Amino acid sequence: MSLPQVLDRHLRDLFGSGRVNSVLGAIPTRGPLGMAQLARTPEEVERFTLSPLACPNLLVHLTSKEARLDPTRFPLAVLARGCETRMLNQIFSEHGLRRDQVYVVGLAHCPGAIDPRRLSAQLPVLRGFPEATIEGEEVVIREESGELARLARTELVLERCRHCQNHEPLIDDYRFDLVEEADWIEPVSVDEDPGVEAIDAMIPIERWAYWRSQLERCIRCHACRDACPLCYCENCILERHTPCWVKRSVNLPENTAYQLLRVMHLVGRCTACGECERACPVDLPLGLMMRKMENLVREYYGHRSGLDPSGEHLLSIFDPRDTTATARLEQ
Amino acid sequence: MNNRVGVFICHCGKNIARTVDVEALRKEAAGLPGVEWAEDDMYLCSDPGQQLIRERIAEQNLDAVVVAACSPTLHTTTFRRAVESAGVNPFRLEIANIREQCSWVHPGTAETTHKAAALVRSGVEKARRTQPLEPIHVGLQRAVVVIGGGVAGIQAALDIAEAGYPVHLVEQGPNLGGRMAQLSETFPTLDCSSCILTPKMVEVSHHPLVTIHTLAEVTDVEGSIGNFQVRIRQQPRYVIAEGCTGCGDCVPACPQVVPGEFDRGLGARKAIYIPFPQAVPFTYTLDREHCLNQGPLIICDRCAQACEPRAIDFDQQPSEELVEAGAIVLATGCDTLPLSHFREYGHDRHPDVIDGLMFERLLSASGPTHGEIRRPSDHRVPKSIAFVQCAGSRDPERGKAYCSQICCMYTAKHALLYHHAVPDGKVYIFYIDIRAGGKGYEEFVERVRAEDGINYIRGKVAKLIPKDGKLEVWGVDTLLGEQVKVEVDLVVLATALVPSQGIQELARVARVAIDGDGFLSEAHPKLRPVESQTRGIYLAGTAQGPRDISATVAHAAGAASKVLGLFSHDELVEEPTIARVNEALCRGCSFCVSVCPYDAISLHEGTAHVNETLCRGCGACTPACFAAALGPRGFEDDQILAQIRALAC
Amino acid sequence: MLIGDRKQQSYEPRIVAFLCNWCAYAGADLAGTQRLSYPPNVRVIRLMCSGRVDPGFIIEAFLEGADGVIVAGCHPGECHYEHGNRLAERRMTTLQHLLGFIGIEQARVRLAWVSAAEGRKFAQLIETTVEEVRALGPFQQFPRRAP
Amino acid sequence: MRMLQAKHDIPKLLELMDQDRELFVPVRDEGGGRFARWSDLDLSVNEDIENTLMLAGEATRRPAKDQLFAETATLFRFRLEQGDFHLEEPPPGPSPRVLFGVRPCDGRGFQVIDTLLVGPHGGDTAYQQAREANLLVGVGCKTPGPDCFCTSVGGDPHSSDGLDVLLTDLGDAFLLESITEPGRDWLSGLQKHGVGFLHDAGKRDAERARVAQHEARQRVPRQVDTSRLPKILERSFNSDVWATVAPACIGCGACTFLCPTCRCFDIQDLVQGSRGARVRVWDSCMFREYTQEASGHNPRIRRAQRWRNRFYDKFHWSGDGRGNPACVGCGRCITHCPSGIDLVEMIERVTSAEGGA
Amino acid sequence: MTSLAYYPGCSLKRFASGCEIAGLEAARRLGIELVELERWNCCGTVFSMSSGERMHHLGSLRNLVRVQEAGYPEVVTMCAMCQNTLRQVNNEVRGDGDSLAMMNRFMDEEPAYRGEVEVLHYLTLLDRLGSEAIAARVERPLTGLRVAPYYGCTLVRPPSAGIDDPEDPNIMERLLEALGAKVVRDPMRVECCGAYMGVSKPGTINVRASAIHGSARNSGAEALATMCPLCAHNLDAVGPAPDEPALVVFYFTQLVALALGAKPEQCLAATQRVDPRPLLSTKGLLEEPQP
Repeated sequence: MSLPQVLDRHLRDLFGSGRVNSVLGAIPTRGPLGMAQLARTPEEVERFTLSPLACPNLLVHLTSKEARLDPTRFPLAVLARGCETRMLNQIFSEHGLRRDQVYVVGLAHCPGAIDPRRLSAQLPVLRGFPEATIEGEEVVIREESGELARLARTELVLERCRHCQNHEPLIDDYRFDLVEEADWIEPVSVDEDPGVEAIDAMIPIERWAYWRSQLERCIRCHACRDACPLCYCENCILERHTPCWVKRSVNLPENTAYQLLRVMHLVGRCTACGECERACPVDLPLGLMMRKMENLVREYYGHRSGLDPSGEHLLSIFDPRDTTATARLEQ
Repeated sequence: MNNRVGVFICHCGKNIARTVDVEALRKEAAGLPGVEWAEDDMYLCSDPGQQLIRERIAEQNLDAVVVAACSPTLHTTTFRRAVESAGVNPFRLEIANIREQCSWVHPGTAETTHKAAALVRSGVEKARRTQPLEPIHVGLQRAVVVIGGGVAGIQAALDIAEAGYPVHLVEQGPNLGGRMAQLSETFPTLDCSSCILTPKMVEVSHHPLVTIHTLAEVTDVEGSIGNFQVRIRQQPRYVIAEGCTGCGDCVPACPQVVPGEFDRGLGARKAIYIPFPQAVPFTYTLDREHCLNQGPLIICDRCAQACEPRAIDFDQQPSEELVEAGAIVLATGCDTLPLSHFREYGHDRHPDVIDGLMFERLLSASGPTHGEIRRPSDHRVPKSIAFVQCAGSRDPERGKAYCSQICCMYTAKHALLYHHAVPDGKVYIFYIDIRAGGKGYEEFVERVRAEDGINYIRGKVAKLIPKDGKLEVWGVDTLLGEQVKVEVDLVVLATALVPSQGIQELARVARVAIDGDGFLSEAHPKLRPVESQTRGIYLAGTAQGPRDISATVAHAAGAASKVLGLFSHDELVEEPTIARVNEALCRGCSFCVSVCPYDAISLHEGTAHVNETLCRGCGACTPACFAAALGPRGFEDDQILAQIRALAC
Repeated sequence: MLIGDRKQQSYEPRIVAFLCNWCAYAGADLAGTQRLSYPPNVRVIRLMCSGRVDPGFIIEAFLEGADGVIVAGCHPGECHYEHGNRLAERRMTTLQHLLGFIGIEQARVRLAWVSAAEGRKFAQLIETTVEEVRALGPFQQFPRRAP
Repeated sequence: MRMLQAKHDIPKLLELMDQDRELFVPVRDEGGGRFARWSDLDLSVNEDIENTLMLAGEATRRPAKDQLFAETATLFRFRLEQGDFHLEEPPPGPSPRVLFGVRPCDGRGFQVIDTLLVGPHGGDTAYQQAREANLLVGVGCKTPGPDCFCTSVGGDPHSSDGLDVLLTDLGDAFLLESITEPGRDWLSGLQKHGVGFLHDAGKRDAERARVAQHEARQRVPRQVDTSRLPKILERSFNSDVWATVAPACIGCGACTFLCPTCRCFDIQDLVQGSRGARVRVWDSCMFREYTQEASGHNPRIRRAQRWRNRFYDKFHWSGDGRGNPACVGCGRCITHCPSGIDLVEMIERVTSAEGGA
Repeated sequence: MTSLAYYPGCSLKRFASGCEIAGLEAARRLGIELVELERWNCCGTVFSMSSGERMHHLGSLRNLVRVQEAGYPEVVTMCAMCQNTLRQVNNEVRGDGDSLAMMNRFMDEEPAYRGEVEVLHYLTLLDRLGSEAIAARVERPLTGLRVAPYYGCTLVRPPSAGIDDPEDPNIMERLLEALGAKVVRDPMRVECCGAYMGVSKPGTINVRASAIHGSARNSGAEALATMCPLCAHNLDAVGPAPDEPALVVFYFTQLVALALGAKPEQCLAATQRVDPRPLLSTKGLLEEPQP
């Protein structure tokens, strides 16, 4: 299950050449989620895996307070798929990190990452960390005793993989093909987003009824905020006392304010990676709001975050042709 | 938090009291958390009213004041002074507008008093969270850089130097004078242009506080109002200024003949030259571009031989100088639309089709024809001239949309001067409207119109057809409603005024705004015509838009007065309600840097830093900062949130 | 008065307005000097520029019992600070769509341009907004209950 | 005292329970299930009760704890009038309630919480009142969840610790057994009114229950030896085993907010105008802000330190007062950790790394 | 040999046949085969453009459909008026989907026009080849022949359908220099030749022609060169008043063919009133080109 030979040797050389102090990757865990791990020595590299089952949230560990308290981990090599390089671009454009602090190992020809929840929903009997490969439009799960299951790719992959626009890394210092060039077939990415469209189709009262039932369930454990690689403020306003934007009590008004403020602070920055939704212990559909805002920002302002490492922030600039809000109101 | 707030409610005679129950308001205010004292008075803005506030502050030991009265735009300064004199920081005053936005616009119902109470509550909540703020004092460099050595630059430089402040006058050309030096006479008085300009040029060149930099350009401007660092790049003159006596022996010795830019290409000059006899500084200039000696190779040194004081130095090098200045005046003047722009008039291919400025050179005694009006093609005195007005002006499709203001007047002057020189000469002036708005202007045009031989024909010229040595002018007379074909010896186009060469680059360097037509844009078209939108940078003369000489001088004097106003204090006092960064929270994401309209915020070692002189306190950076690490003092997040809570319930 | 109580009694919409000091606030003052009249439901907060309005303020206003919010600044191109109003436009548009997505009627947040000379337009803005918000009914979605 | 209740008549039984005491039952929702008021539910007649009320399979993702130790509890209200301060009388205590469908691990969770919030050295009045007012009717785990390891920490799928009554699933019916005095009184009260569908249970039913309980015990998926942990932890505070979680943990509060035994809280004053209330809200030792000192120093600023602190609190410092660790082995923090950190794996790793001596 | 669709237009088949013959010959010598459309109809002439009535523009549209049918991306035409009309109609329908749909519906018997055809005037085609390529193929340079190009109106106006700058066109000047001729830049080259005025006020054509000839003569020209049959008719067939001298009026294609070495009779159609032979012979341009 460990890394392919070529990649394994390359990572070890990075240590040898002193190019990096640590490598951030994923190791298999008992359940099909995998765990982020920081290899500080070449030996630890062999614990990493590229299995589509082990795609935990890596980038959050680049900008977290933990990373700022442990500068010795930089320069750091990170195994990054296309969507993750898009998030890296956004982090660089916000100076969350300097480009030279990160050695990007671009994982090209990315067939997608498997969503553990969708997998266990489809295959409840699954135990341990089986060997899984994505071949074309199918996911093949194998155990020692042979093939366990062959399931449809679009049913199992993460939400972001279903709309993936970047199967190839946008930036990389070293490129490694997850799928051999020969048998690489570009997976089908769908544009339509049934979740968001369903809500768009509702009338305001229905929409609020839906969101009310969701936001009431929030337990304010901050997992969505702490899972986001772009939420790295020193003293987040959602926890700040003076001034107090969100009160501590856990009820519908404060939960709604918490999520609205969090989303508004990510407009134009969020790359809809879906880690907030994945982290939520009570399964709130946070991805819907993030994808809605990402579509809106692309449709109204032609802005796609994370495509250019020195891109401008959406809400820091304006375009003379912006007339959406006022024009609608002025007629 | 200030917990000894004093609330003072004004009756404003009957203006507030008529619809707001002031007593109920006072009672409710007294009960608000943090309020120590609440009182109402007939006229708070009156002296007794002010006195009342001062006494209560002392008596009740108040630490913040809320005045519920008229709009803050009226008496903020008065109340701030009163509060300050009683020992409370002027920025701990908050005004609740319960007149213009409450008593005057709502009926006398309980809801109106309830709204007034909410506004007072909001004022109190903000007052409780105000910080003592001191105006920011910034050192001031009392020196000026004036860019542009025309009449505007000279006037500004003189006015500022007269007031005792050093001026650096930077001129791109070899000598001062600008456009005005190229003119023969000026309307409406027909004064000889150089006769009225030369004394000013001499005065500015001898003024002890004015340093003149000719053949010089400003290449970089850093810093902000009060503390600009201006980099001036001096091009080599190849003539040692101190040595040159202006004898001119070098000119006949020079073999190289070149078309003279000063004479707009009508006359020729040598490679070593002086543009016009009254030039200041009166030093010759060697134009190495056209000199036989190219680069370091010296093959001809005839001028050096002929120069008795040995003032010619072929290997002079460009030099740079960094000047500290508190203010900058842009007086870069204007140019005319090039003849090549007019395809229907045969481009610039026909020698006898010239523009107004070239005609001025023909009229000028120091011009190529020594004041005799002669046609450029065959040097004969033209027996008939056609003047074409609005050439490129008032022509949005193919030229400039605006009116260049001065052409009607200088064309009338040209016609009159030509009439004096060639009494039997025929003049046709093709115009669409005559604009003569200045003092004595209309009278001047009437006088010209009355001269025989000068025909004002109302209509635009369609085409100029060269026909056996003459030019056939195809025009129309809209008053008679018929086409007109006139054969003339010379055609003068009154071409549009446009900003001078290089203004784009200078504006970028000085970070000043440019309007759609390329002129420098003023802070406010009606009320602040001499200031640019960048603080500390002022505009003088036609660089800001077409105007005649008298308006240019007035405009330049205006710019100078603004500078003197700035320099009248020994330091800059800035409003303290500007942005302040909490370094501990700043993540260095630079969202605020790109949002600031004044480039006042920059990153130093990954943390945002606000330039206190540039920041105007608009607060656009605060919402852009997701870490909520900066905000304008006086409009901080906690104050506004408290106001919202006070108002919404 | 408890938020809850106010809602049950005859419903008078409560509108919080963020006005920019140079244009909208001056326009409001002009409406006063012209002695125009408009409904008292609007409570004004003066900011130096509409670019200062943080989307969080709008959310806070709804939390604290407002039924509608107005953000008014200078006409595009006339902003005292060059482009504060253009920034407000993007922030308010994105916020309106986010609120709309979770079920808050977009008409509850109103962005408008009022110059210092448009007293009458300011009065009309208040009237139309109050009527629109009254039609939408009280803000029930997520007001903070009295502690 | 033992009673028998056919599964298909469960709704009638629940309706009966709801008569004198307010009934709360587990309800499946998009977030893995939580406890809700029975009268709020509108169950359709042919509803699959066992699935909706989560009587089989996994426990509710949000433990029963939040019914007694509320996420936000108002301690008292105050008002400022004309400058002086009025304390409003505290809100009345909770009315008597029945918490039906509590899993044994949640039940044992309450015992752990009791050691701190109830008892001799003071306590939390809000919790104490709730604890007394709530009668806990547990239901045994027929099929424990994927990460359950209650048997390794002194628990059992059918443990009766902390419960008043325990139901055991016999396949077609439930055996109700009273455990505590209040449980017995409540059950006999039910018996009087439950004529027709609540029958006395015989010895054979008890025997079938023992067999079902034994089978359930075999189905607990994960085992780990926690007996030597207290000893091991005494010397492994500075071990570098804790560093293994640092790269993965994102410092959120998911594990603590789902844990049936976490009982840390914060006190806040919510003020609005001149009215206000003091509220007790859940807090988490995994939050950085939890140990943030006014001086700016934070003794546990690193995530490994915070994770270690939680581990020590569960397996060393506190317990259920009966010699068992403070962790009841419900597996929620393993299944729902966003970073995939596995408590059982960590126990094994700590034991192997430091257990050697 | 590249081949392009060619739309002759009515005049080139009758009155202005000289222009076509010379044009086709010159094109052939430049390696371009102009394939005439099997079916084509009158372009409606500039006259039809005077009214906004779309139905009058069907003539041109049918021609464009013919080109589309033949599968050519471009169609070349020599007559100034044809290119003007075809271009104006083409621009019009491309810019306005509704009117194109309406006209297509009206011509239900024709396939719908998709708007992808480009209309190319002969001079633009030569200009696209470039002066060097043409100069390389010149066998009989027109040295010494002083020619004043005359554009008239329809070649350059309106700007949307013109082939060069309406005030200061230079395309014929460039080509003439490539052919070795002495170019005369006459200022009257974009003034109107009187067009159809000869029908309602016969005298005007003589007035216009004498002005144009006079101005060209004044500028030192010996001959005029035009590409519009109507201008050629007015300037040559009608020409200035009988007592005034008249210059030779060539079709520009004739000069091109002559320079490229075509036989004189191919370049000098019979319809020219002022016989060009004397002028050409004085310039030695009637002999066979020396190799």
